[in-house]
Amino acid sequence: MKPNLATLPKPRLAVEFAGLKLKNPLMPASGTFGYGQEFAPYLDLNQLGAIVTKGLSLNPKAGNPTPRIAETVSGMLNAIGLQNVGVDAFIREKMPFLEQFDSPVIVNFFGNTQEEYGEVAARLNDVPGVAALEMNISCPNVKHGGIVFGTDPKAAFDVITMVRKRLSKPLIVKLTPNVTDIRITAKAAEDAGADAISLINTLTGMSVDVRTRKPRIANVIGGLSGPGIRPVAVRMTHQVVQTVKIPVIGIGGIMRAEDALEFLIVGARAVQVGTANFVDPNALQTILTDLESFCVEQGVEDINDLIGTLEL
Amino acid sequence: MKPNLATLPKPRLAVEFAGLKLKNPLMPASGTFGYGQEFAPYLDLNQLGAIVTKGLSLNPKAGNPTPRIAETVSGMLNAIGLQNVGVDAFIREKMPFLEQFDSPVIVNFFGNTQEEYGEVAARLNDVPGVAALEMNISCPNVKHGGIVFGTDPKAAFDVITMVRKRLSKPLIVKLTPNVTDIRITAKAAEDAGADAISLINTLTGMSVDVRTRKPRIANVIGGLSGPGIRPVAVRMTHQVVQTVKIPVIGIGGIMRAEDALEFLIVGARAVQVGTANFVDPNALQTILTDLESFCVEQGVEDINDLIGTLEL
Amino acid sequence: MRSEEKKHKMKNLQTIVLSNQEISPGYFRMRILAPGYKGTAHPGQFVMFRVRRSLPPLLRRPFGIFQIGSLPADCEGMPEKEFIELIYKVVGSGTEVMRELHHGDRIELLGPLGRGFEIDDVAGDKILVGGGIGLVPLYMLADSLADRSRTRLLIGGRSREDIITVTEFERLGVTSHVTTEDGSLGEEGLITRILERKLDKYPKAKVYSCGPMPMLRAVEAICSARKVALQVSLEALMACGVGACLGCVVKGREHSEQNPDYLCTCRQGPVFHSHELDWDRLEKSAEQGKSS
Amino acid sequence: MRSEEKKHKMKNLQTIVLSNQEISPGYFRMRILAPGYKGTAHPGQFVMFRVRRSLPPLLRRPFGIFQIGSLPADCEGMPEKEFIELIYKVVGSGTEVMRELHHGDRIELLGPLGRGFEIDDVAGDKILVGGGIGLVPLYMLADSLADRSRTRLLIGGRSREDIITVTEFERLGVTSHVTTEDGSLGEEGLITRILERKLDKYPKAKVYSCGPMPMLRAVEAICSARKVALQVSLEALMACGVGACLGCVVKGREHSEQNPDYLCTCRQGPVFHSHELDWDRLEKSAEQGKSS
Ligand SMILES: Cc1cc2nc3c(=O)[nH]c(=O)nc-3n(C[C@H](O)[C@H](O)[C@H](O)COP(=O)(O)OP(=O)(O)OC[C@H]3O[C@@H](n4cnc5c(N)ncnc54)[C@H](O)[C@@H]3O)c2cc1C
Ligand SMILES: Cc1cc2nc3c(=O)[nH]c(=O)nc-3n(C[C@H](O)[C@H](O)[C@H](O)COP(=O)(O)OP(=O)(O)OC[C@H]3O[C@@H](n4cnc5c(N)ncnc54)[C@H](O)[C@@H]3O)c2cc1C
Ligand SMILES: Cc1cc2nc3c(=O)[nH]c(=O)nc-3n(C[C@H](O)[C@H](O)[C@H](O)COP(=O)(O)O)c2cc1C
Ligand SMILES: Cc1cc2nc3c(=O)[nH]c(=O)nc-3n(C[C@H](O)[C@H](O)[C@H](O)COP(=O)(O)O)c2cc1C
Ligand code: FES
Ligand code: FES
Repeated sequence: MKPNLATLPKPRLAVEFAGLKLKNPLMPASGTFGYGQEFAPYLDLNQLGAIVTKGLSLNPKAGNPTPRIAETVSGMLNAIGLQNVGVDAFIREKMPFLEQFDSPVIVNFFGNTQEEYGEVAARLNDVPGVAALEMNISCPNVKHGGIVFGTDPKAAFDVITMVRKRLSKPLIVKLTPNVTDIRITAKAAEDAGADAISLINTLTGMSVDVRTRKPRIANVIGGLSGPGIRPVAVRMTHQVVQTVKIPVIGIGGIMRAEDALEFLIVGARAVQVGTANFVDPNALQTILTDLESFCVEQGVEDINDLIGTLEL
Repeated sequence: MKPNLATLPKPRLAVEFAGLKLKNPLMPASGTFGYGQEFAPYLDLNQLGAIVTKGLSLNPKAGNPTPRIAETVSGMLNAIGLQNVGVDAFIREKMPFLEQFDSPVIVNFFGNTQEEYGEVAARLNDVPGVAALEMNISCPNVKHGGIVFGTDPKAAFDVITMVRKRLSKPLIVKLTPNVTDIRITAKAAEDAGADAISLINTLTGMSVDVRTRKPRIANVIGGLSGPGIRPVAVRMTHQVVQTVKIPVIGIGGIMRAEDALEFLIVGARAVQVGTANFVDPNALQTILTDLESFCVEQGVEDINDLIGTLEL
Repeated sequence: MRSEEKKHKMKNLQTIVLSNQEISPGYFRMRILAPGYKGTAHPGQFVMFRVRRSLPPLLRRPFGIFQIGSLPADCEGMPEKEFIELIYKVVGSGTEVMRELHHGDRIELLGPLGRGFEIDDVAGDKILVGGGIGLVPLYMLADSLADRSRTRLLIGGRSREDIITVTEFERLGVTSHVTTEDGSLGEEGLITRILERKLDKYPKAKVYSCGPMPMLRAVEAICSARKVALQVSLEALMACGVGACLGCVVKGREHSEQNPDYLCTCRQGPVFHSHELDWDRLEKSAEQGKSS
Repeated sequence: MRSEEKKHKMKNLQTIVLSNQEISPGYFRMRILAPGYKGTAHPGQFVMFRVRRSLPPLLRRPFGIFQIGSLPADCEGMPEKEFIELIYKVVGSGTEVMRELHHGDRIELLGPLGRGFEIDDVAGDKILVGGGIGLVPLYMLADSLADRSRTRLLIGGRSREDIITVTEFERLGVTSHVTTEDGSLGEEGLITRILERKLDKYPKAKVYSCGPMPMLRAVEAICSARKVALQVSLEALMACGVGACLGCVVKGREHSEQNPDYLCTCRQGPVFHSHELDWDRLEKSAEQGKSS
């Protein structure tokens, strides 16, 4: 006989890491939740473990030409090109809205040079209501032939070190999966002073319209996200958890509570939900409810008792 | 009005590369078609562009414990562990069957040391009926801390050079996608004397049963294949075609004729179909028929006129 | 008056298909149980449609709302059954799955979404120009106009199969003019020829248009040459429908690299005043998105 | 006589569901139009089942054939409608999709596959031991035996809902014995107790078994202690069903790292003589594959 779930005590879902206190381990992934406001009609932002913003750069960025998105089998390609309002407009126009909520606000940012990274971090450092920064290192380093910072451990170490110097708030470094050995970049991030690591960003991919013989997105190559990539994300999260001492946030293809649990079980302290928000703007709410039910059903009183319990 | 497809002349589908003449650009991917015999009840092996065997090693290999496979969203993980009968038993017991067909036989092989690779190649070099070898470099180099040959361009170059010395038949080198820059390995393979490149092998992935908290395959980490990974495979094929002069064979998530066409349009001379054979043992036959119809419908008289016609 | 964002929490509506019929080869009309749409959805708004959870396609597909209505309740005392109707053309994987749906099948709807048509004088001369399936959002628009005898529907298509639901417009009191490229119904040729004729006659008319980009481009050229007010409903590839993915953007009139002025089709649109858009660059990028 | 591989090209059968009914909570019985199965499929063989192309799950799912039959033709002169029946328990994503199928839905079948039961004396004493859904392949087996008064069906399950189709076995003339772990039907306890009792009485009986691994393990221990011939039908995770993926292997009696003796459940099985298998290592790896 199944226990009557309603009468059992609610499980504790709060998690803590890098000085952040989250009501639960669920947050949106950057770039899939706008600046929070877009989702306010659909869910209560106070229910989220944290709010993660679209990636910000020093100056406003126009992004790529269209088409920018294409559906693939159980996934999607995007090449939005990091369109954003720029850090100053964000602070001025978007933060007042986000400050209303008691969920911590994590601001995602990027740059195309070390200096840009440093400068954006410095400007966000003094903004009240910003709980932590998430640094996207999947960007080309325009001063070094456009090699993506996150694919070169030395460049990653240097740029993170530079940001660390200008930032006193907690720093989460978000890794790109397009590398031979994710443990090396993770270690570089830890050594450079990151407080936490989040992964994965999108896998680079491409798709062709076989009738027009054109790439299905204008930028030719885009980032692959969605449930099809989850096994790669779980594998990398597992590897990174085994490698670094700092906390890890799992991202990649989470659509349901059971998907989030895969990451928690391999040792992620929290997870981010990306593409699922597009499929259903209530996704985070549904995952939260189901996560709670799962804990009750499995007799998990505190979600922390479940984190890192992979049986090998 | 649609043209009456039946009355139009059949398109020419034959392709040639690396000295191989294929009736059409379709062949099975290694490890998904057994030694050919398993599929003989389902399709006419003479209709295939080529037959590609399960990977062979010097000695018979037991493979991994079970569970070895797990379905993921639009894909599957496998950690078969390269179970095979060994090169000598293959020559003795499997080649006589394969020799009956006029489709070229491509024998996939691997080793755990440079010497093993060289020795398997040498033994296959004199076997009549073997049209070419496909060298799987996604294997750990046991003499160098288990680093996968294909993720270290220097190790890849060395082992391919060694094999090249002992082989006069055409050599196809099959690349692993688990690298930062696939163009570097592709170039190393070309420089070491490969006649062609095939890609991609599986992406490494992992999946967890959230109720038992155990990995869903005994080996913990496995290889991800199937339609979900196709965008990654198309992107890498595109990149490699732009980088090397030798012909390229595209692999990864091909389920339908349109999927095969993505690879051909970006410039692959031929394609391999893997996981689709499990879903439907008639898959290659269906894809062939549909490829023909596509050519007729699009007015393509010769498939070679379509290869590499991506419009950028 | 434009549709306002609702203040209460919007939910993804889990509902069922009431009927799904092929009304012309390749064109389907689907009626969906949709409590809450009546009185809240504005002409030109759309929904994001999803077949049952766990089935492909992954992303929802956007469809204009053709009409809103209600059926008598199943039994006394129960509320009447509100529904919406979509009309869709089967063009790819998503619509292929939709065509197989039957009465009772479970689906999900997000909406009503976006900005609909702005109607400042409900009674003046109006010309509605639709191309093929582009006629969908024009029906609720026509229905919302006060003096429909002053409303003309111009509808063009490739062939007679592409001309749908015209009689329903006529039942509203609207006069319709049909052209087909192959001459199989109405006048042979493009609908823009009729538009010019009508504007000669009603030079103060307001124009509302929805259809393929080349048609919209031609309509815009005609209207801007005559300084006639034009609103267009655009299509774009959409992932989210709520302004978050930035996949559906079009360039605004003031757009430049330094001062990006992108507009989200899903949120600032799908209906735009033609002067809000950068028509030179609109056509090019839209064509890249379409397969032949 | 074992089922022989057929010489003509085997095709993936694209066919339709005739009916799909819940026969006990969580257990469904599906009848599928299957021309060509009658007379070719042997007891213990299975099919690889796929819901319509493009729908998940990606891989086919293996199911034993419960029964083969035929219906009268729809009209005179037409061939009779051959069908097969599956009985399945809803346990995960694939069977969740299957439960939603209706009459007329299109599906695909590959089969009949694998080696069925070997029956060297159709008339001797036979004991069929089934656990839960493991009873499926035993029905065709019972039906193929000559003297069914000498056939006993022992069937165990957790609770009364897990005991299905027993009356159909009895209609064949088979005597049945039921146990449930909670005592809600038949004797309370495990079916192996009955097996020992029956073997005391019929020490020369041949045993055929299918069910969860712990049950098979216990049956094997009993039979090997008494030197009674046992055939078991195994389950394994399968991708291809035709011997190509090597996902479904079990270790043979002679297996070692140096001399691997793996057997494919799909091709050398699913029915094995118990002496072909390495029972010590079978249980461990099989349990890894099952979630709780
Ligand atoms: C606001 C809005 C309202 C719409 N209203 C209707 C409507 O009432 N009736 C109708 O039939 N269609 C309408 N469309 C178009 C409809 O969304 C697409 O036809 C549908 O998404 C195609 O899905 P698919 O999976 O069948 O095709 P896919 O396999 O995704 O693509 C097939 C073809 O359709 C094109 N396409 C895909 N998505 C879109 C899209 N969002 N907009 C335009 N083209 C697309 C692709 O570029 C491709 O050429 C509307 C689109 C928008 C943005
Ligand atoms: C030869 C053979 C005959 C079978 N006959 C029947 C039958 O007649 N009736 C019936 O209900 N079931 C039968 N099974 C088991 C059936 O194949 C699985 O229950 C089914 O594949 C589960 O699919 P799913 O997508 O619902 O579950 P999944 O989501 O794939 O998995 C749910 C659970 O089922 C287990 N499972 C998945 N696949 C298999 C498998 N191939 N074998 C055993 N366990 C599996 C998983 O480990 C997991 O614990 C048979 C299996 C084999 C190998
Ligand atoms: C449309 C889109 C935009 C994205 N923008 C950003 C971004 O601005 N910064 C960032 O770090 N990641 C960005 N990402 C990556 C996601 O945050 C996430 O890492 C990735 O999509 C994998 O998660 P998912 O499979 O749950 O979507 C974006 C992803 C998508 C799909
Ligand atoms: C079960 C299985 C076994 C495989 N065995 C081999 C192998 O022995 N040698 C090899 O080079 N690749 C092997 N592969 C990789 C495939 O050949 C192919 O590169 C990969 O599966 C991607 O193609 P797909 O998505 O079409 O399956 C195997 C793949 C699978 C799924
Ligand atoms: S569809 Fe996502 S922003 Fe418009
Ligand atoms: S299921 Fe593939 S070898 Fe048995």
